[in-house]
Parts: sequence; structure tokens; C-alpha cells
Amino acid sequence: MNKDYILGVFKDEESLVSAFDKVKEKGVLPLEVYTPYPVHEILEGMGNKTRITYAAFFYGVFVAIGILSFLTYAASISWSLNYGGKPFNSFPSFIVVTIVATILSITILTLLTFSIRSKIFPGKVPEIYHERATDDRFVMVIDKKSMGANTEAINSIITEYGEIE
Amino acid sequence: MYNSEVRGRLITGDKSLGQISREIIAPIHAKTPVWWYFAVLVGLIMFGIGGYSIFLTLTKGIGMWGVNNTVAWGWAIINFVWWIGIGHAGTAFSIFLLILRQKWRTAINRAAEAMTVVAVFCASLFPLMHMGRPWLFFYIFPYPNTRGPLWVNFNSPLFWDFVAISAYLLISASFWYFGMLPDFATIRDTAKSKIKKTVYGIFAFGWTGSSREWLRFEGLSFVLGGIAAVLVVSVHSIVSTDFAVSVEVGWHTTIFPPYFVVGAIFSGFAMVLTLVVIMRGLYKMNDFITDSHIDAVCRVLIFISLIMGTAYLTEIFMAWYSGSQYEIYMFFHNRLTGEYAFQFWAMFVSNAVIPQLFWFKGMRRRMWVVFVISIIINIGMWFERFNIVVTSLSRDYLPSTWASYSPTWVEIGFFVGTLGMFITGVLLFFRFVPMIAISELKSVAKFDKQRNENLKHNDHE
Amino acid sequence: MKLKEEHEKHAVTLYPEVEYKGHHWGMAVDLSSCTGCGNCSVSCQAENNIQVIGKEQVRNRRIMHWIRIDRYFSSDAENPEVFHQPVMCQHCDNAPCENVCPVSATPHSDEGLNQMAYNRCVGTKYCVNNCPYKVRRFNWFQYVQNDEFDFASNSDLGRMVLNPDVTVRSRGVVEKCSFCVQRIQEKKIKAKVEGRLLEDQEIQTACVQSCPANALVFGDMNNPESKISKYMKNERNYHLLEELHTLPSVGYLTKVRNKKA
Amino acid sequence: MKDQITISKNFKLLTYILIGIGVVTFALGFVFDAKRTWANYLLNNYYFLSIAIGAAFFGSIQYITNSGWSAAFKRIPEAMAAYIPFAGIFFLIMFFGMHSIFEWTHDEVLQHDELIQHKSPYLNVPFFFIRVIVFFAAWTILSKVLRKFSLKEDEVGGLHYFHKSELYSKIFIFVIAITFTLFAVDMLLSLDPHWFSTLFAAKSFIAAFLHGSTIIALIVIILNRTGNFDILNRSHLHDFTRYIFMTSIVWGYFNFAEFMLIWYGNIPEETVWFVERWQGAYKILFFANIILNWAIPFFVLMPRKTSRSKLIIFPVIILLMIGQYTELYYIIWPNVVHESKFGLLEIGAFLGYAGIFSLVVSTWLAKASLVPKNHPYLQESLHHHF
Repeated sequence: MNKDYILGVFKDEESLVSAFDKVKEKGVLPLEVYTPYPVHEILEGMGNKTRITYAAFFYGVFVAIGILSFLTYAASISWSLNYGGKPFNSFPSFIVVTIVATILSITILTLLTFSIRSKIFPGKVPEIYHERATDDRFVMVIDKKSMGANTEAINSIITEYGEIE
Repeated sequence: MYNSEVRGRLITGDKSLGQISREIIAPIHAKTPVWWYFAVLVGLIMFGIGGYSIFLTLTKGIGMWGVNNTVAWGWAIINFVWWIGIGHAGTAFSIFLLILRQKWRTAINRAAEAMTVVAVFCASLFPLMHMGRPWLFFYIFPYPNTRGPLWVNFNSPLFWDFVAISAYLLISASFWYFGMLPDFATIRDTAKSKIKKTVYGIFAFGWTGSSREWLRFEGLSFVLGGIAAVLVVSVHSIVSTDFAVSVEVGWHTTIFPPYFVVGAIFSGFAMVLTLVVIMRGLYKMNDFITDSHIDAVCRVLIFISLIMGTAYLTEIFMAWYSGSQYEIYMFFHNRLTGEYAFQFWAMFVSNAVIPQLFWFKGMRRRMWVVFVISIIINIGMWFERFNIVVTSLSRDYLPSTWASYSPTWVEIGFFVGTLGMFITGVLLFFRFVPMIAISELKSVAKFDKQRNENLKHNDHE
Repeated sequence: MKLKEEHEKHAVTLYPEVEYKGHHWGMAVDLSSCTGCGNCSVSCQAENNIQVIGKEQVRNRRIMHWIRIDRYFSSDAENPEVFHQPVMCQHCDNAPCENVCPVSATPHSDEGLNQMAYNRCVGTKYCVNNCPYKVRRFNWFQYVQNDEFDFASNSDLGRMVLNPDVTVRSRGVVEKCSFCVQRIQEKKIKAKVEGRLLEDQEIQTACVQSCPANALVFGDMNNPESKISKYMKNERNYHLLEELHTLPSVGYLTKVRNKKA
Repeated sequence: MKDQITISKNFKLLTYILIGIGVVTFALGFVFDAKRTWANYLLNNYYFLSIAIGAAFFGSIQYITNSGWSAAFKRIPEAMAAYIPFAGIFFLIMFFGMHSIFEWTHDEVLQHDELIQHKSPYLNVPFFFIRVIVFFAAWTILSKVLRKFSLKEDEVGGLHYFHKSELYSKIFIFVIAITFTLFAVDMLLSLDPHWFSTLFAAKSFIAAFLHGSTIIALIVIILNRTGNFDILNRSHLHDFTRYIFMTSIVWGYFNFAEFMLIWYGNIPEETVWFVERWQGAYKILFFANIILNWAIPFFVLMPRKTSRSKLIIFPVIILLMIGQYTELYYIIWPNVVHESKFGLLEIGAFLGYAGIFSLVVSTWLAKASLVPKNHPYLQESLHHHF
């Protein structure tokens, strides 16, 4: 095992959150925290932000405009055919297609964004610090260098709530 | 703060997180039971019958079916709408209950979503096969034609349908799949055998459960959830426009879009109930899918059943109120009393009357009653589609074209085939995929603890 | 004619009606003249290569002929009064069948014809359902060279009587009355080659040509002098299912009976 | 936190002034333009009734869905539902204006119009008022019963009244669903007795729910501003806006579905209603309705941040209130007044009704503790956070 970091392993969410808060008070941010389910205090505490919702919104706006203009172009400029006396630019009909096609495109684009940004794709070899992090353990990975003078204190915080592995 | 005294426990048996994973994954690691092989065999035989029916249809023509010049859509479209309605449950379950913050959904939504994917797949076969020339289905793509700019007709509800169903199939599948990533990772990390580790490792896409991943995962679920909510409503609304934009009596009515959506959710929830009762019985998941889970689904069903009843009555009332002779004929002389009156009343009784039994707690707590009623609702919803598709067509404007319709065995065989496909799909799901969302269940497990004042709600949003 | 005025008053639409600048083909049927002999159906069948399908399929309500003759009975059942109404494609200007086709197989022509592009049709049959007159026909089987349909098209000799101007439709395709578009085009080209305008009554569809009672009239409704325009302006003229606002190009001149008061 | 609120003298005075304005407006209106005044009477009656019904529906929905977050605010829908019997009286007074409002009450029209003759077993004045009385009796009784349970729960505690409320909420929802749809048919759809749409009643219903929820949020925000709802946090706001957001989408969906299907079918018996409304000022209102009731709430309330900020929610609420008005105006005016007139009469009438509504709601709010005690989900609601 690479010894540049220590693992704090906890049995439940409360211990993890308490330990996490105390470690942060010492001015040390763990490298990464592994949990079997999302813990909001940690997600907020780690200070990462995701802009995936904004990305999705802008995909939506652009795709919707794009599709609506494509439909208008195809049906009323490129090759206008008379279907049952409907106007070439059948706006109410186009709305329906636009909604669904936009939804489809947002999904595909957002999934791609997610895969790329989180580097999650088929066949990826995961970097597993602790086998039970996806099962029933909450694992905190702390870089030894970042601990500096606080090593003792942090070790004792972790052992107070869980154990070091 | 979650008041488990009033709300009931989400998981019984005070399980640790490790126990939750192990018990849910157990069927995947355990030896395959004999009944499973038997059931798959039944499913495959049914699928074979369907395959032969499709073969006959493809080689000889749609004439093999019972449809005719007047009733040009028959069982195929009925079954299509029926399946796609069932296919709405999964997404509706996850999304609407998420929005209403119903925590009990976590135990059921995985199964519901799996059902969705299989059902939508079954559904998509019907519009394809009911085409006269299915090998030319690609004409429906809006690609610039090689001989000039001939686009498709964007006004056509069938084109909307095509877009909507492909979107729905893709989105429900990815919503389901991406929700399973953490659970696949759990299997990968707890599996003993090398093969399982590798296979589920590939399925897990390298998931580790780091905070960064969870953060984006939550963002993704939020986006997909929000989108899927709109999608569920719009897909079935679009299916309803297959009927509602026409000028046929009984089809052209403005209530159809919401009415179809509600009906879809109704039939979907009923199918979820059927499936979950079976799943509970076969795999001993009673601790996760508790009696109060079943109870909650039943109560939702009462509510939707009332909406359905109101919609039926609205339609009948409006048919009279409209004063249009066609509408009046359609409802009072054709649907309520005509040739297909049995189908109408079967629909009415099984959708609007029988589910009212769920008002009684005794009914909601008896599993066999719940199971039987859920089946009745499924059948009732099938009759609803029959009532819409066939009854309206068989008696339209000019009496000279009135005709009756009855299916041939080829159509029935096709339907049986999709049933077989569904059974097989669901069985594969039971066998190879964690049938309850492990990570979501873990995230709500803490609410059952006695002292949970300090815990915050962790909704996936 | 109170009903007619009523309909005209209520003929409200949410989009403007399409203007036909050139020809606007139309047909009128004088129901007083029609005797219901069925000659129109037969001649149409010969002209347009309509398949013979056998009584089994007719019994299954899968008739193929493009004109059917509806019979309406009134008064007492012992000795009813009857009138016959030939119903072909109404070539509606607001055709409900056209806008539901996903693959653009049935658009409306500049001359007011409701066209079928057989090559493009994939056979969703929505148009069949959405036609309030139910005049669209679907090829339920392959009728040509099929031993199960051992009629005209199953032998070489039988196929020699096919009209070369009209395609034979394959299985899975929707077809319907085209107002004998091949005849329209032929005469249009002829007039163009001769450098003159089309004359009224020059184009005759198969049914018009063969009607022994001269009950059917075909022509250009945009030509105010044509016979069809006069028929359309006749106060006896009405359209089938007018209240749906499908704007049919076929008009029916209501039957007049001489009865004792 | 104080248990009960007291209504300030100024506020009471304000409501009296508003009511005074309303009375004067109506008095003058009946003298100069009776038809238009009756149209105003109907519009405002319906406007505030639909808000009260929407609020009652909101309250019942909370029970049915086992929602914890809203427990602390349940007094507000209760107080708003107290307006229902008052609205009932106003609707009964409408008896005197039936001829000005409803075409089908005219005997000479009835004689010549077969369609109205066909409908006359349903659309006739006695039966109309029997329905009004039955509907209002049902709504009043059920809302009073629910209110009583709620107050009893304050005193006694325990789960007995909670379960009872849940049961009655189910019944109430069912009753509202059936009766209010018929009510919308009576009051709005029958204005044009030749037109029909199966979705119309459902659309009116969802509009009531939308605007009811909006006004609940408005009252909560106002009370918070005056220092009464300290417990209101951003998560509560987010939940309120979610209701507004969702119902607004549903409204937009219903509105679109109804229009698109009629537009597509283009059958005169259905298009006639829209054709009448596709000219002059009504056409502007057609789009204004969509913008006010759907587009603005949809785009403004979509992000998480904006749906948690009072500063942004407040103007949206005001716009939605206008949206409800324009929608009803759009439905009622073309059939009753036949011209798009808007002036002091409309403003005065609205202010008068707003005065009565505020007076009733505030009086009922002051009658009981603002935050319910002993509600099983109260703690969940107070510590609501997500």
C-alpha cells in the first residue's frame, strides 16, 4: 500500500460527518471521501461544485432553438408541402416535437458530460482505496503531507470516531 | 426529521448497512433456483409463439390480422398503448414520488424502472410491426432525401410518437442504468468470484463512491429526474395525440392527453404492484418492501382510480352536453350499450370501481387480494385501450362503413410473444441485477433509528 | 337550405384556407340521376388496376374498389325509398388524412388533389382511420402473383389487361381514388403541346366517362364557366359531413323526389 | 413566538376602505352598465372562490401525501377555505344577474336554438342554483370539519385527529374534484353554450390549484415580513415555489393540449370559441395568459437559487395573480360583454373583493394559533431542510 496517505474508516454517517468537521477545523481537507451513498455535509464540505445542471440548461436552450428553427426551415422554407390545409409553419405542432427532441438531446449530452467530467465509462479500472467503501464503510483519505503538524491531532480525531487503516 | 412512529418504518429488522447490501445482492450470488429456469422456459416459449406470429405477419402481410378497412388499428395498437402505459410506471414512480418526497419509493423504484425498460421495448415492437412495410420504417427519420429535400411530416402524431418513444426508451434505460452504477460497484467489491468481479466491474464503469462522483451523480440524477418528469407526461400525451388529433368521434377530445397520462400511471402502478408482490414472495424481500410499502402503493391507486372514474364520467357527461349527435351516439348507443358494451363496462368496473376496495385496510394488507386487484386493473386498462381504439373506429360517421373487429390468432400470438419477452426480461433482472436500489435504501436506512434529530434529509436532488 | 346556411355561418377555422391559383379539380354527383348501377366502380377498377380480392376478403371488410355506392333507405321498411350515393375520395382541402401521415406519403397538390405517393407509404394506416368517409384502401396482402388470390393478377394473361399508365400497388400500401390523375396529366400535356387552354369537360375520369346517367361531373372549379362550377353553385349542392370542415372537392346534388303532397 | 396573531387596526381599516370602494363601484356600475358589472361580479366571485378552493385542495393534498414540511403552515389554507361560505352567498346573489350573464337563460334564445334546448335539462335556472347550493354546502361542511379537527388536535394532541383529517381529506379531494369541475362548467363553460371541451373543467381546476398555492405562499411571505413566521426558511420557500412551479407547468400543459388539439382538428363546433378570441385585445390576452401563468414562473422559478429567494418569488406571485385575472377575463368577456373594455369599474370591483377576502382570511387566521400545536409532523416541518 502506498504510504503517502492515511485512511480513516468509519461505521456510520454521523461519525464520518463529525470527524470530517473536526478535521476540517484543523485546516486539513481530506484528499477524497468515499461513501456508500451521498452524504450532503461531505459534498458541501469538500468544496467541489458541479455545473452539470447549468450545462444541461444551456444544452436545452440551444437544442430547443436549434430544433425549432430546423423544423421551421424544413417545413416552410426547404420543402413546403401542403398537408391537409395546415399552414406550412405549423407552430403548435412543432412545439410538440421540439419538447421531446430537446429532452432527448439534453439527456444524451448531459450523460456524455457526466461521463467525461467524472471519468466514468465502461471498462475503466477503478482506484479502490478501501473495498468496503461501496458497501458499509465511510472512508476518508487524507494526504500525509497536508497534515503537517496536525498529524497527532488528526489521528486522534479519527480514532475517536472510527479507526485508521 | 423523520417521524418513524407516525410514518412507519422504511426497513424492518434493524439492519446494518452491510446487511442491506448482502441481503439484496443475495439472489445474484446464490445458486439459481429451479423455478427460475422453468419460468424462463415458459417465457421463451411464449416469445417463440410471438416470433412465429411476427414471421407470418412479415411474410404474408397485415391481412393475417383481424383488422379491416374500417377498424384499421386493432390489437397491435391496443397493446402498444397498454405496454407503453405500463412503461410509464418506472419513471413516474421514481420521479413523481421523488418530487412528493415519498421516501418509501426507494425500495421499489429499481424494479419499477426495470419494468419500464422492458415494457417500453415490448411496446416499441408494435408500431414497427403494424406498419404495412416495416422494412421501410427508416422513412420516418427526418434525413435529407437523396433525391431532393423531402422531409417527413412534422405535423404527424406518428412522427411525434417515433421521437417520443425513442427518447423514452433511451432515457428510461439510461436513468435506470446510471442509477445502478453504485450498486454494481458494490457487487464488484463484495463478490468473491473473479468472473463476477470483472463482469460487474465493467458494468460499474469504474465507480468508487468518491465525493466528486457523488456530487456529479446527484447533479445528473437531478437533471435526468427533472427531464424525465416532463418526458413521462409528454410521451404519453403524444401517444394520446395519436387519437386526439384525429377527427374520429370518441378520439377527438381535449381531455385525452392528461387522461392518458393518468391512465398510464394507473396501469403502471398496478403492474409495479403485481411485480413487487411476486418479488417479495419469491425472494423474501419483506424487510425492504414492507407491508406499508404495499399499502402506500394501494393508496396511490385509490387516488388515481378516482381520477380515472372522474375522467370517464366527464367524457360521458361532455358527450351529452356537447349536443353533437355523433358524440351522443358514440357514448350512449355504442360504448355504453353497443356491440362492445362488455369491454366498456369491464373497463369501468375494473378501473373505477374495484380499486375502491383499497379504502379498506384489510384489503390492502392481504397480499393475495392486492395481487388479484392489481391484475384486474391491468386487464381493465387493457380494456380501456380496446374501448378507445376499436369502439370508436367500428362505428364512425357514415353507417355504410361500420364494421366489427375481432382479432386473429396471429395478433394474439404477437401479444403473447411480448408477454413472454416481458417475463423473460423481468426474470433476467431478478437474477442478474440488484432488484432494490442499494445505495438509495442505505441513505434512508438511518431514518428508522430512534434518535435521528441531528440527521438531515438526504434526498437525491 | 337552412342547414347549409347554418354550416356556412359556423364554418370557422383557425387557419386561412389555401388558395388554388391554377386548376382546382372537383367532382359533383347528381343524386337525382344516380341509379346505383355500379358502373363507376367497375370502370374505376379497370382504369386504375384495382385488385380483385375475392369474396372472403370482401366479407372481411377489406374491399379495394375506390368508389363504393352507399345506399340509404327511408320511409317504411316494407316498401322503402332508397337513394344511392357513390362515395369516392372527397379530395378534401382540409384533409384529416393528410396531416397524420408521418412520412409525407399523402400531401395535397397545387391543384387540390389529395395525392398518394405509393413509394413513400409505409402503411401506418392512420390515414385510413382518420378519413371520416373511409375511402382509403389498404393492400392487406400481396394480391399479384399470389396463389392464395387466384384471380386476374395471378396469371400472365390476366396481367396483360393492366393499364400501363397506372402502377400496381404492392403489399402494405394505402391507395385511394386519385381523380384519375393519369388522365388529368395526359390531357394537360396534350393541351400544352397544342398550345391551348384546357377545355371544360375535356378531362373525363373513368367513372364520369362510364356513367350511363351522366350523374357525375368532373372539372376545374376555378373556371367559373365550367359545368362543375355551376353544379357547385347549385342550391341543391352539399358536401358530405360538411360540419367537420374538411372542405371536400366533391359535391353532392341532393336527391329530389316528386311526391304527392 | 406569539401563538396568535392580532390584526392591526390599519389593516382592518384598509380592508374596510377596499370594501367601500367595491360597494361604490358596483352601485355605480349597475346604474350605468349593468351587463359589464355583472361580468365583473362573476369574474371576481369566481376569482376568489377558486383561490379558496385551491387552498383547501392544497391543504388536503398535504395530508394525502404525508407531507411533513407544510405542517406548520396549515392554518393558512384553513383560513382561506373559510371564505367559501361567503363566496356561496355572493353566488346566490348572482340570481339577479343571470340574464345579463348567461345566454341560455333567455327564453327567446332557447326557443330558436336546438342545442340549448338539448342542454336545458342541465342548464336551467332552478337546477343551476340547486347545484350551487349543494356544491357550497359540501365544500363548507367539509372544510369546517377539517378545520374543527385541526383545532381539536391543538387541544388534545395524539394521532386520533390526524388520522381522521387524513380520511376526510381524501373525501374532500374527491368531492372537490367532481363538484368543482361541474362548477367550472356551470360558471365558465356555459357562458358559451355552443362550445364544449372535455379538458376545460380540469384546466379550471388546475388553475384554481395554481393560484390557491400562489396566494398561500403570498400570505406566508407577508406574515413572515410582519414578523409572525420566524420559522419560514429557504427550504419552505423552495417547497412552496415547487408547488407553484409544478402546477404552473401543468396549467401550461393543459392550456397547450386544449388549444393544440382543437387547432389540429379544426372542427368548427370547437374552433368557434378560439376564433372569437383570436381578434383584437383578446388575442393579446391569449398570449399574455401563457406568459403570465406559465412562461414567467417556468423560467424564473426553475433555478434552485431563485426559487428560494423571497425577492424573486414575490413579483412572480403578483404576476400570477394578474395572470388569473387575465385568464378569467379572456374566458368571460367575449361571451358576456362582447367588447374588451377595461376601466375603473374592473379595478374597483377587484379591489372590493380583495378587501372582503383579506378581511375574512385575516379574521380566521387570528382565531387560532398561527402554527398548529401537536401536529405529528410539526417538528419535521420546523426543522425542514434540504
